[in-house]
Amino acid sequence: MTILPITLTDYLILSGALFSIGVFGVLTRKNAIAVLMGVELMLNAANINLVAFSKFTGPGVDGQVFALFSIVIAAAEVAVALAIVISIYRVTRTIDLDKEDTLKG
Amino acid sequence: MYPFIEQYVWLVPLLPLLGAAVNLLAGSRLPRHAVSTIAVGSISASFVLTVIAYLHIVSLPADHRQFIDTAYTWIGLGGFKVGLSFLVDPLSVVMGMIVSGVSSVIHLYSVGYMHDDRRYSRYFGFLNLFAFAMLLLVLSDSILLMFVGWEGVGLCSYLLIGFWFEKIENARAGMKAFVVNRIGDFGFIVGFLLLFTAIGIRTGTWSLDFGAIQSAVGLVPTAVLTTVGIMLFVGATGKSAQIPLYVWLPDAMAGPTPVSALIHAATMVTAGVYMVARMNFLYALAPDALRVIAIVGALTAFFAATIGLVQNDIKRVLAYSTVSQLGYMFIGVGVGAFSAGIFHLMTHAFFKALLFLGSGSVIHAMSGEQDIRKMGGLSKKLPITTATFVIASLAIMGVPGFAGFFSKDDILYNAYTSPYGGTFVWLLGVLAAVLTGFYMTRLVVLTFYGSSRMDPHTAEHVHESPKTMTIPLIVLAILSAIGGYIGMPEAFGVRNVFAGFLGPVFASGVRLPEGSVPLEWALMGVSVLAAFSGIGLAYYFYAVDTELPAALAEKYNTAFRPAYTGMYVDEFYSKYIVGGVMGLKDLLALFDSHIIDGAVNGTARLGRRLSDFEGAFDRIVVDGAVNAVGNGIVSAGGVLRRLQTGLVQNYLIFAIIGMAILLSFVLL
Amino acid sequence: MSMDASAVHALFFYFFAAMTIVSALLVVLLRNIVRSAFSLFFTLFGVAGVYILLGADFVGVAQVLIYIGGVMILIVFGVMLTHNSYSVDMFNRLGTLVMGTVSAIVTFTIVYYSIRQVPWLLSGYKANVPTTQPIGVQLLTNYLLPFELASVLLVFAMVGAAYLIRSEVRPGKERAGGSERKDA
Amino acid sequence: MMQTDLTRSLLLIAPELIVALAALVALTGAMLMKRSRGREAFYIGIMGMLGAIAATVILYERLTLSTAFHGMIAIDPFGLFFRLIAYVSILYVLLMTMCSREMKDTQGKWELVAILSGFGIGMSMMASSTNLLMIYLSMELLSVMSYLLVSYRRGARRSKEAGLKYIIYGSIASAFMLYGMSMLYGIAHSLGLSAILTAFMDHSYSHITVYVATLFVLAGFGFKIVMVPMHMWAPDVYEGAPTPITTLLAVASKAAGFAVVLRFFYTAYISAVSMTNYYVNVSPVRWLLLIAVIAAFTMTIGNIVAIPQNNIKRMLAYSSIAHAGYMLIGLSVISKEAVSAILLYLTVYFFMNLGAFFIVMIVDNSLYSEDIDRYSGLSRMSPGLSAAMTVFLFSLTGIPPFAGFIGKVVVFIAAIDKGLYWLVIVAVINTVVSLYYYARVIKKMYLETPPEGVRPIKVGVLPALIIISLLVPTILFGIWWAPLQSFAHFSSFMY
Repeated sequence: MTILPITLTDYLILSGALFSIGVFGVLTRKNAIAVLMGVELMLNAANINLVAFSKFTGPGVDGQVFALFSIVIAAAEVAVALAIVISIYRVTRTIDLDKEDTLKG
Repeated sequence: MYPFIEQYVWLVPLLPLLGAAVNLLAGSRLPRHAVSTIAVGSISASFVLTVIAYLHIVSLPADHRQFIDTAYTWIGLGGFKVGLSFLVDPLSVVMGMIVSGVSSVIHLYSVGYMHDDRRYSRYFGFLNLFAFAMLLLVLSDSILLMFVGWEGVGLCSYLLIGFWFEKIENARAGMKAFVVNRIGDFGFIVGFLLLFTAIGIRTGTWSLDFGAIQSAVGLVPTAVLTTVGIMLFVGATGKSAQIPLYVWLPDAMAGPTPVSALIHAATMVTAGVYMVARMNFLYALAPDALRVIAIVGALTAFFAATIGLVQNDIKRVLAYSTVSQLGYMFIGVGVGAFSAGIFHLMTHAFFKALLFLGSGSVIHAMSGEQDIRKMGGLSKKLPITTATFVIASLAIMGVPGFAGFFSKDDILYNAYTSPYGGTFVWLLGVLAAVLTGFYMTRLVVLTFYGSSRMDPHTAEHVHESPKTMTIPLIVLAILSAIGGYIGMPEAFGVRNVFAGFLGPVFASGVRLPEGSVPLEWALMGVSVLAAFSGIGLAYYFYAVDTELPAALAEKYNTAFRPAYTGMYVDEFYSKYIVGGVMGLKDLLALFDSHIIDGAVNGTARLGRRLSDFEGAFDRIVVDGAVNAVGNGIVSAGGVLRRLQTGLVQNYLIFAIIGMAILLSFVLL
Repeated sequence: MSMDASAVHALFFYFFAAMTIVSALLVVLLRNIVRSAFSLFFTLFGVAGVYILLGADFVGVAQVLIYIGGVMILIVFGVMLTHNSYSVDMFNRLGTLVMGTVSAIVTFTIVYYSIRQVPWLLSGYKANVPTTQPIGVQLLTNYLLPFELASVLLVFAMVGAAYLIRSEVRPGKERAGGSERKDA
Repeated sequence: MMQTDLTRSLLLIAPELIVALAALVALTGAMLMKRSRGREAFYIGIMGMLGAIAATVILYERLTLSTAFHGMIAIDPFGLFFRLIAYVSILYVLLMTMCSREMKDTQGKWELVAILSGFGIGMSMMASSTNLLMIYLSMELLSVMSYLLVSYRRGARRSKEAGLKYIIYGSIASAFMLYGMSMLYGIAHSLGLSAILTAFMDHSYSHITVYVATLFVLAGFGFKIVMVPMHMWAPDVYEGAPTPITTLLAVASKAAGFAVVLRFFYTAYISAVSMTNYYVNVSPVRWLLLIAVIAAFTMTIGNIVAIPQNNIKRMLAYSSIAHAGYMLIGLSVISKEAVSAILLYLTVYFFMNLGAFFIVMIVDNSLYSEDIDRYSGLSRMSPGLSAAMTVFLFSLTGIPPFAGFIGKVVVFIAAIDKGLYWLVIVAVINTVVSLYYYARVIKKMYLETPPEGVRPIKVGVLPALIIISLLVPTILFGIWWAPLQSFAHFSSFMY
């Protein structure tokens, strides 16, 4: 058995799979924090793409820089999201997304 | 002469608008004389400006008698143009003078007539608004702006007909006018939108200016033009009270009499005729539409006259006569004799305004009584009213020498000779002339001559009207007497000044065959004969042998009570002529009672606010929108709303599904 | 590059890929949120490994420092602070579960096809060189404005987040006031 | 050389620097001042915004087309237009917040000013970005600030729920966008938008890939402009957020979305035929058709679901979805006129929508309700408010002579000009449908009797002035809109 060299496509498929798992997570999890973890998976998938393209195509490190920024922003986003989750938890004593449905129609 | 007017045409409609604004907003705080001064002053100033425009135009060479005053370009995007521009050419200047002139006279008359009314300032505000809308309609340079005026007169007529809305019938009449006009306007909208798209697609010019339409109309296929022409004419049947949409006009008598005069003479009902004349270049390419117009006009002229025979309300007689005379105008424009139609429009404006104002004077004197069976012998007490009324009657009946003679004759001659007319149209016109002679004579004799049938209490109070009312009568009487001489037929060996003046406007219109003088004399003879036979018959029945109708009636039906002399003729006619012959009228009545009244009732469920504007808004806009949108959309809203579950993950699922659908849609 | 090196590279790739995917699946499937959070820890490590494989050493380090050092701590704190959420059912009702699965499969199919369709223009194999310096230079030249913008974002996000979770106001007072008809 | 370039670049973002300065002052205030005092914060915010507006106007005057910060942002009329919109709308939101009952007992006024400033910087950078990274970054800045603002009312259940939904939906949308951007980076080998155009012209890529990348990116943009199918968050969030913030989302956030989507497509997907005013789509995908279909769905769904609504903020939320649909018509054809039509529509929409939301807030201040039913007989409680509301609603419907009509006309004409008749017909039918729910409010205000015992609503001087300042353009631009058109036309120029 020979091991085929790893190409760009392999990285892309890895990222696609990770992204889809993230999609599954954000759509099906009931717990708000679990949903946020799903988002992190999706963002990581995109970052893999960026770094892989940066490696295999074109000059420069643009993709890596983008990934770097994306990591930083994800951190900020998570901080804000958790702040919101905690503040809603104080009001309703739950972070169950199924209970957050008073606004509808 | 006066070239400055080329930049100031916009003042003509603006002045009455300003007058209306002042009177409606602040009028209740102003003294009455200030209100009337503003109202009469603004419309008179418009009249003066129109006359100046006329003088300016006349001083130009005949082929260059036209200018466009673009006051403001509202939308100008590429080929799409909408703005406030005013077209002054012989046609619009004549119409402008008729509208502003007759309106001025009626405004003046109203000062006396409405003197004691509670809502004096509101009345004058509406009256000014009415004049503004009509002047806008007449002077506009595009169908779109014309449509604004078109809707404006509809709205004002609604406001004014229902002016005394405390009485439920008045409010209903206003509503009816509104609804019927909406039906017509729908046709109008469809017509001009069709034209707009047809031209826009072919030329890339999205404009509704008359100039642009005229230059592009040749590219549009005839079938489209015919449809457009007929749809526009549907709008005209609403505004100008033609079969089958005439039903609102007789009911519109509910408004104050000067308003009736305004509607019947100067504004509103002439709009349809003017519109057809203005679009002459389009109709020239749609001969089938012209034939439809001529036939509808002829039928209307005849049938309305027969209905007029048996009316006992002085204003209703005049109302049906207006419908009938409008039929004449449509015969004129329908057979392609546009200037003849406009000519009749003008003379009719004079004598019909006079007739209404005269009847107003009578009603004023009779303390509100409108039934001619309860009048008689008024000539001694109301000498000026009687004299002017008789002059107007002679004019409308087409007695030679008076204004109506020349214009009616012009139309009938053209109806006979034009390729779009023919014997049928002509014959209906002549028969209508006989009937006109009859019912007008009947009206005059029963109202002013013979013995008084008034109740004594009313008789004591009969008096001639104040000067603000009689002066307008005299002015209009003079015009009714001599106004026709500017359009004398060429058979008299003179040039037709009126037709010559309007000629360039209709230059691209319909080619009519050359006239033959002997034929013209012969046809003229026939129509004179027709008028006099009607007059003679009526005179015999109602003045000479007043017993004869009674005897006739007795012979056919002894159950008639011999209440008033001459009334048997009415019974006779209603039984054997009107009732018997005219199944069509029943059909129209059916239309009236079922469709129109149904529509009125349907939209007018709540009686309380029937007449004030908010109520109308509620019903027409809101309920109308509900019905138009349909319950389907509303329930679709309910269904889609249920998808909005409040769960954010469901929203995400919908977004992903939606994107997948979009993707498959564009990839397939 | 020798065949061996390629094979080693491939083996490392499969190792990190497996680690990433398996732990990611655990993240979205485990019922206990604390365990989910620890699975995420492994996923992020796996991704960092992939970065290193791709020669992005600086990004890999940043991943470890920021994600694992910052984000993960935050998440764990979040889990702790909303302590009774252990007991919350982790999964939605069945319908959502099915639709979520379908959506995920559809997404993967779409992404997979679009990856396979493109003739990606490759610029040849680039040797792995240290990237810290070029990235640093880039950040202070070409990417100066994004750098500043990111710092603005971080500052304001922290200020806002701090405001939201500060609880100096007596909660009862604010909840009682106003017209919150829908307040529970 | 390097240094002068930096100085020049910094001058070109002077408005943002002024706003950042104001934000810093506000943050210092947050640390030093007593929490109960907050009015000063608004004054600082207002001064900052006025300064930024002045700086933007000066930039407009001395405009030389250029890029700044190594091609990260473009300095052009298009960008400046949206920077202006950003600061003017934040100015209005600050004023609104000062008048708002809901926000009165909220403590963090200093932080609020700082966060609004951040929003402004994000929006202005979004409109100017010519680089994928910049777009992502500035959009995230705007989004994160929006999440914070929506959930700003402490203890208020609705505000929190809205914030949670918003951040979950938003972060997922931006994850999709990031994924799409990474694919575009793979195609273009560079993050600059113009590189994508070059890549499309030089190589042929599979249209499936480009479609997927475009759709993913569009998911992020569409989330901001509230287009179908990424629209469902909007009604919930609009309803739950404090009214001034709802206004900010409906007006500024949407404008920012349009700015970025226009810039994105016109720089990366569309090329001007040289020496002409004619544009062509050079990408391998027929995205124009895609947008046209989306536009039709967006306006239809927005209008239809608006009909059964009982909460006026929710109704206006659906109406704003519908308006996004009308504006998307301008995006589904490519021409200079279409861009300027969208800009004109946005300006007009700014005034009328802000006005409508402002009146909703004033009414809520007095009646403690956002139910449409509570508007019964409003004309008797406050004739002025009802009249102004009527004007705004008629304008939103698109009835002449109000500005909303002009907005619709220019967009429709841009579409007709390119032969997109079916979409215009759909839009016209939609306009008719929309009359129903707008007229319902007017009907309530004028035709129905108020409940017993209502007192007249008093409107203070500041709110009255704000309403007038919105009312005047709504009417004036309906009648005299040539200057607006030439402004929009000028602003449609992208570097």
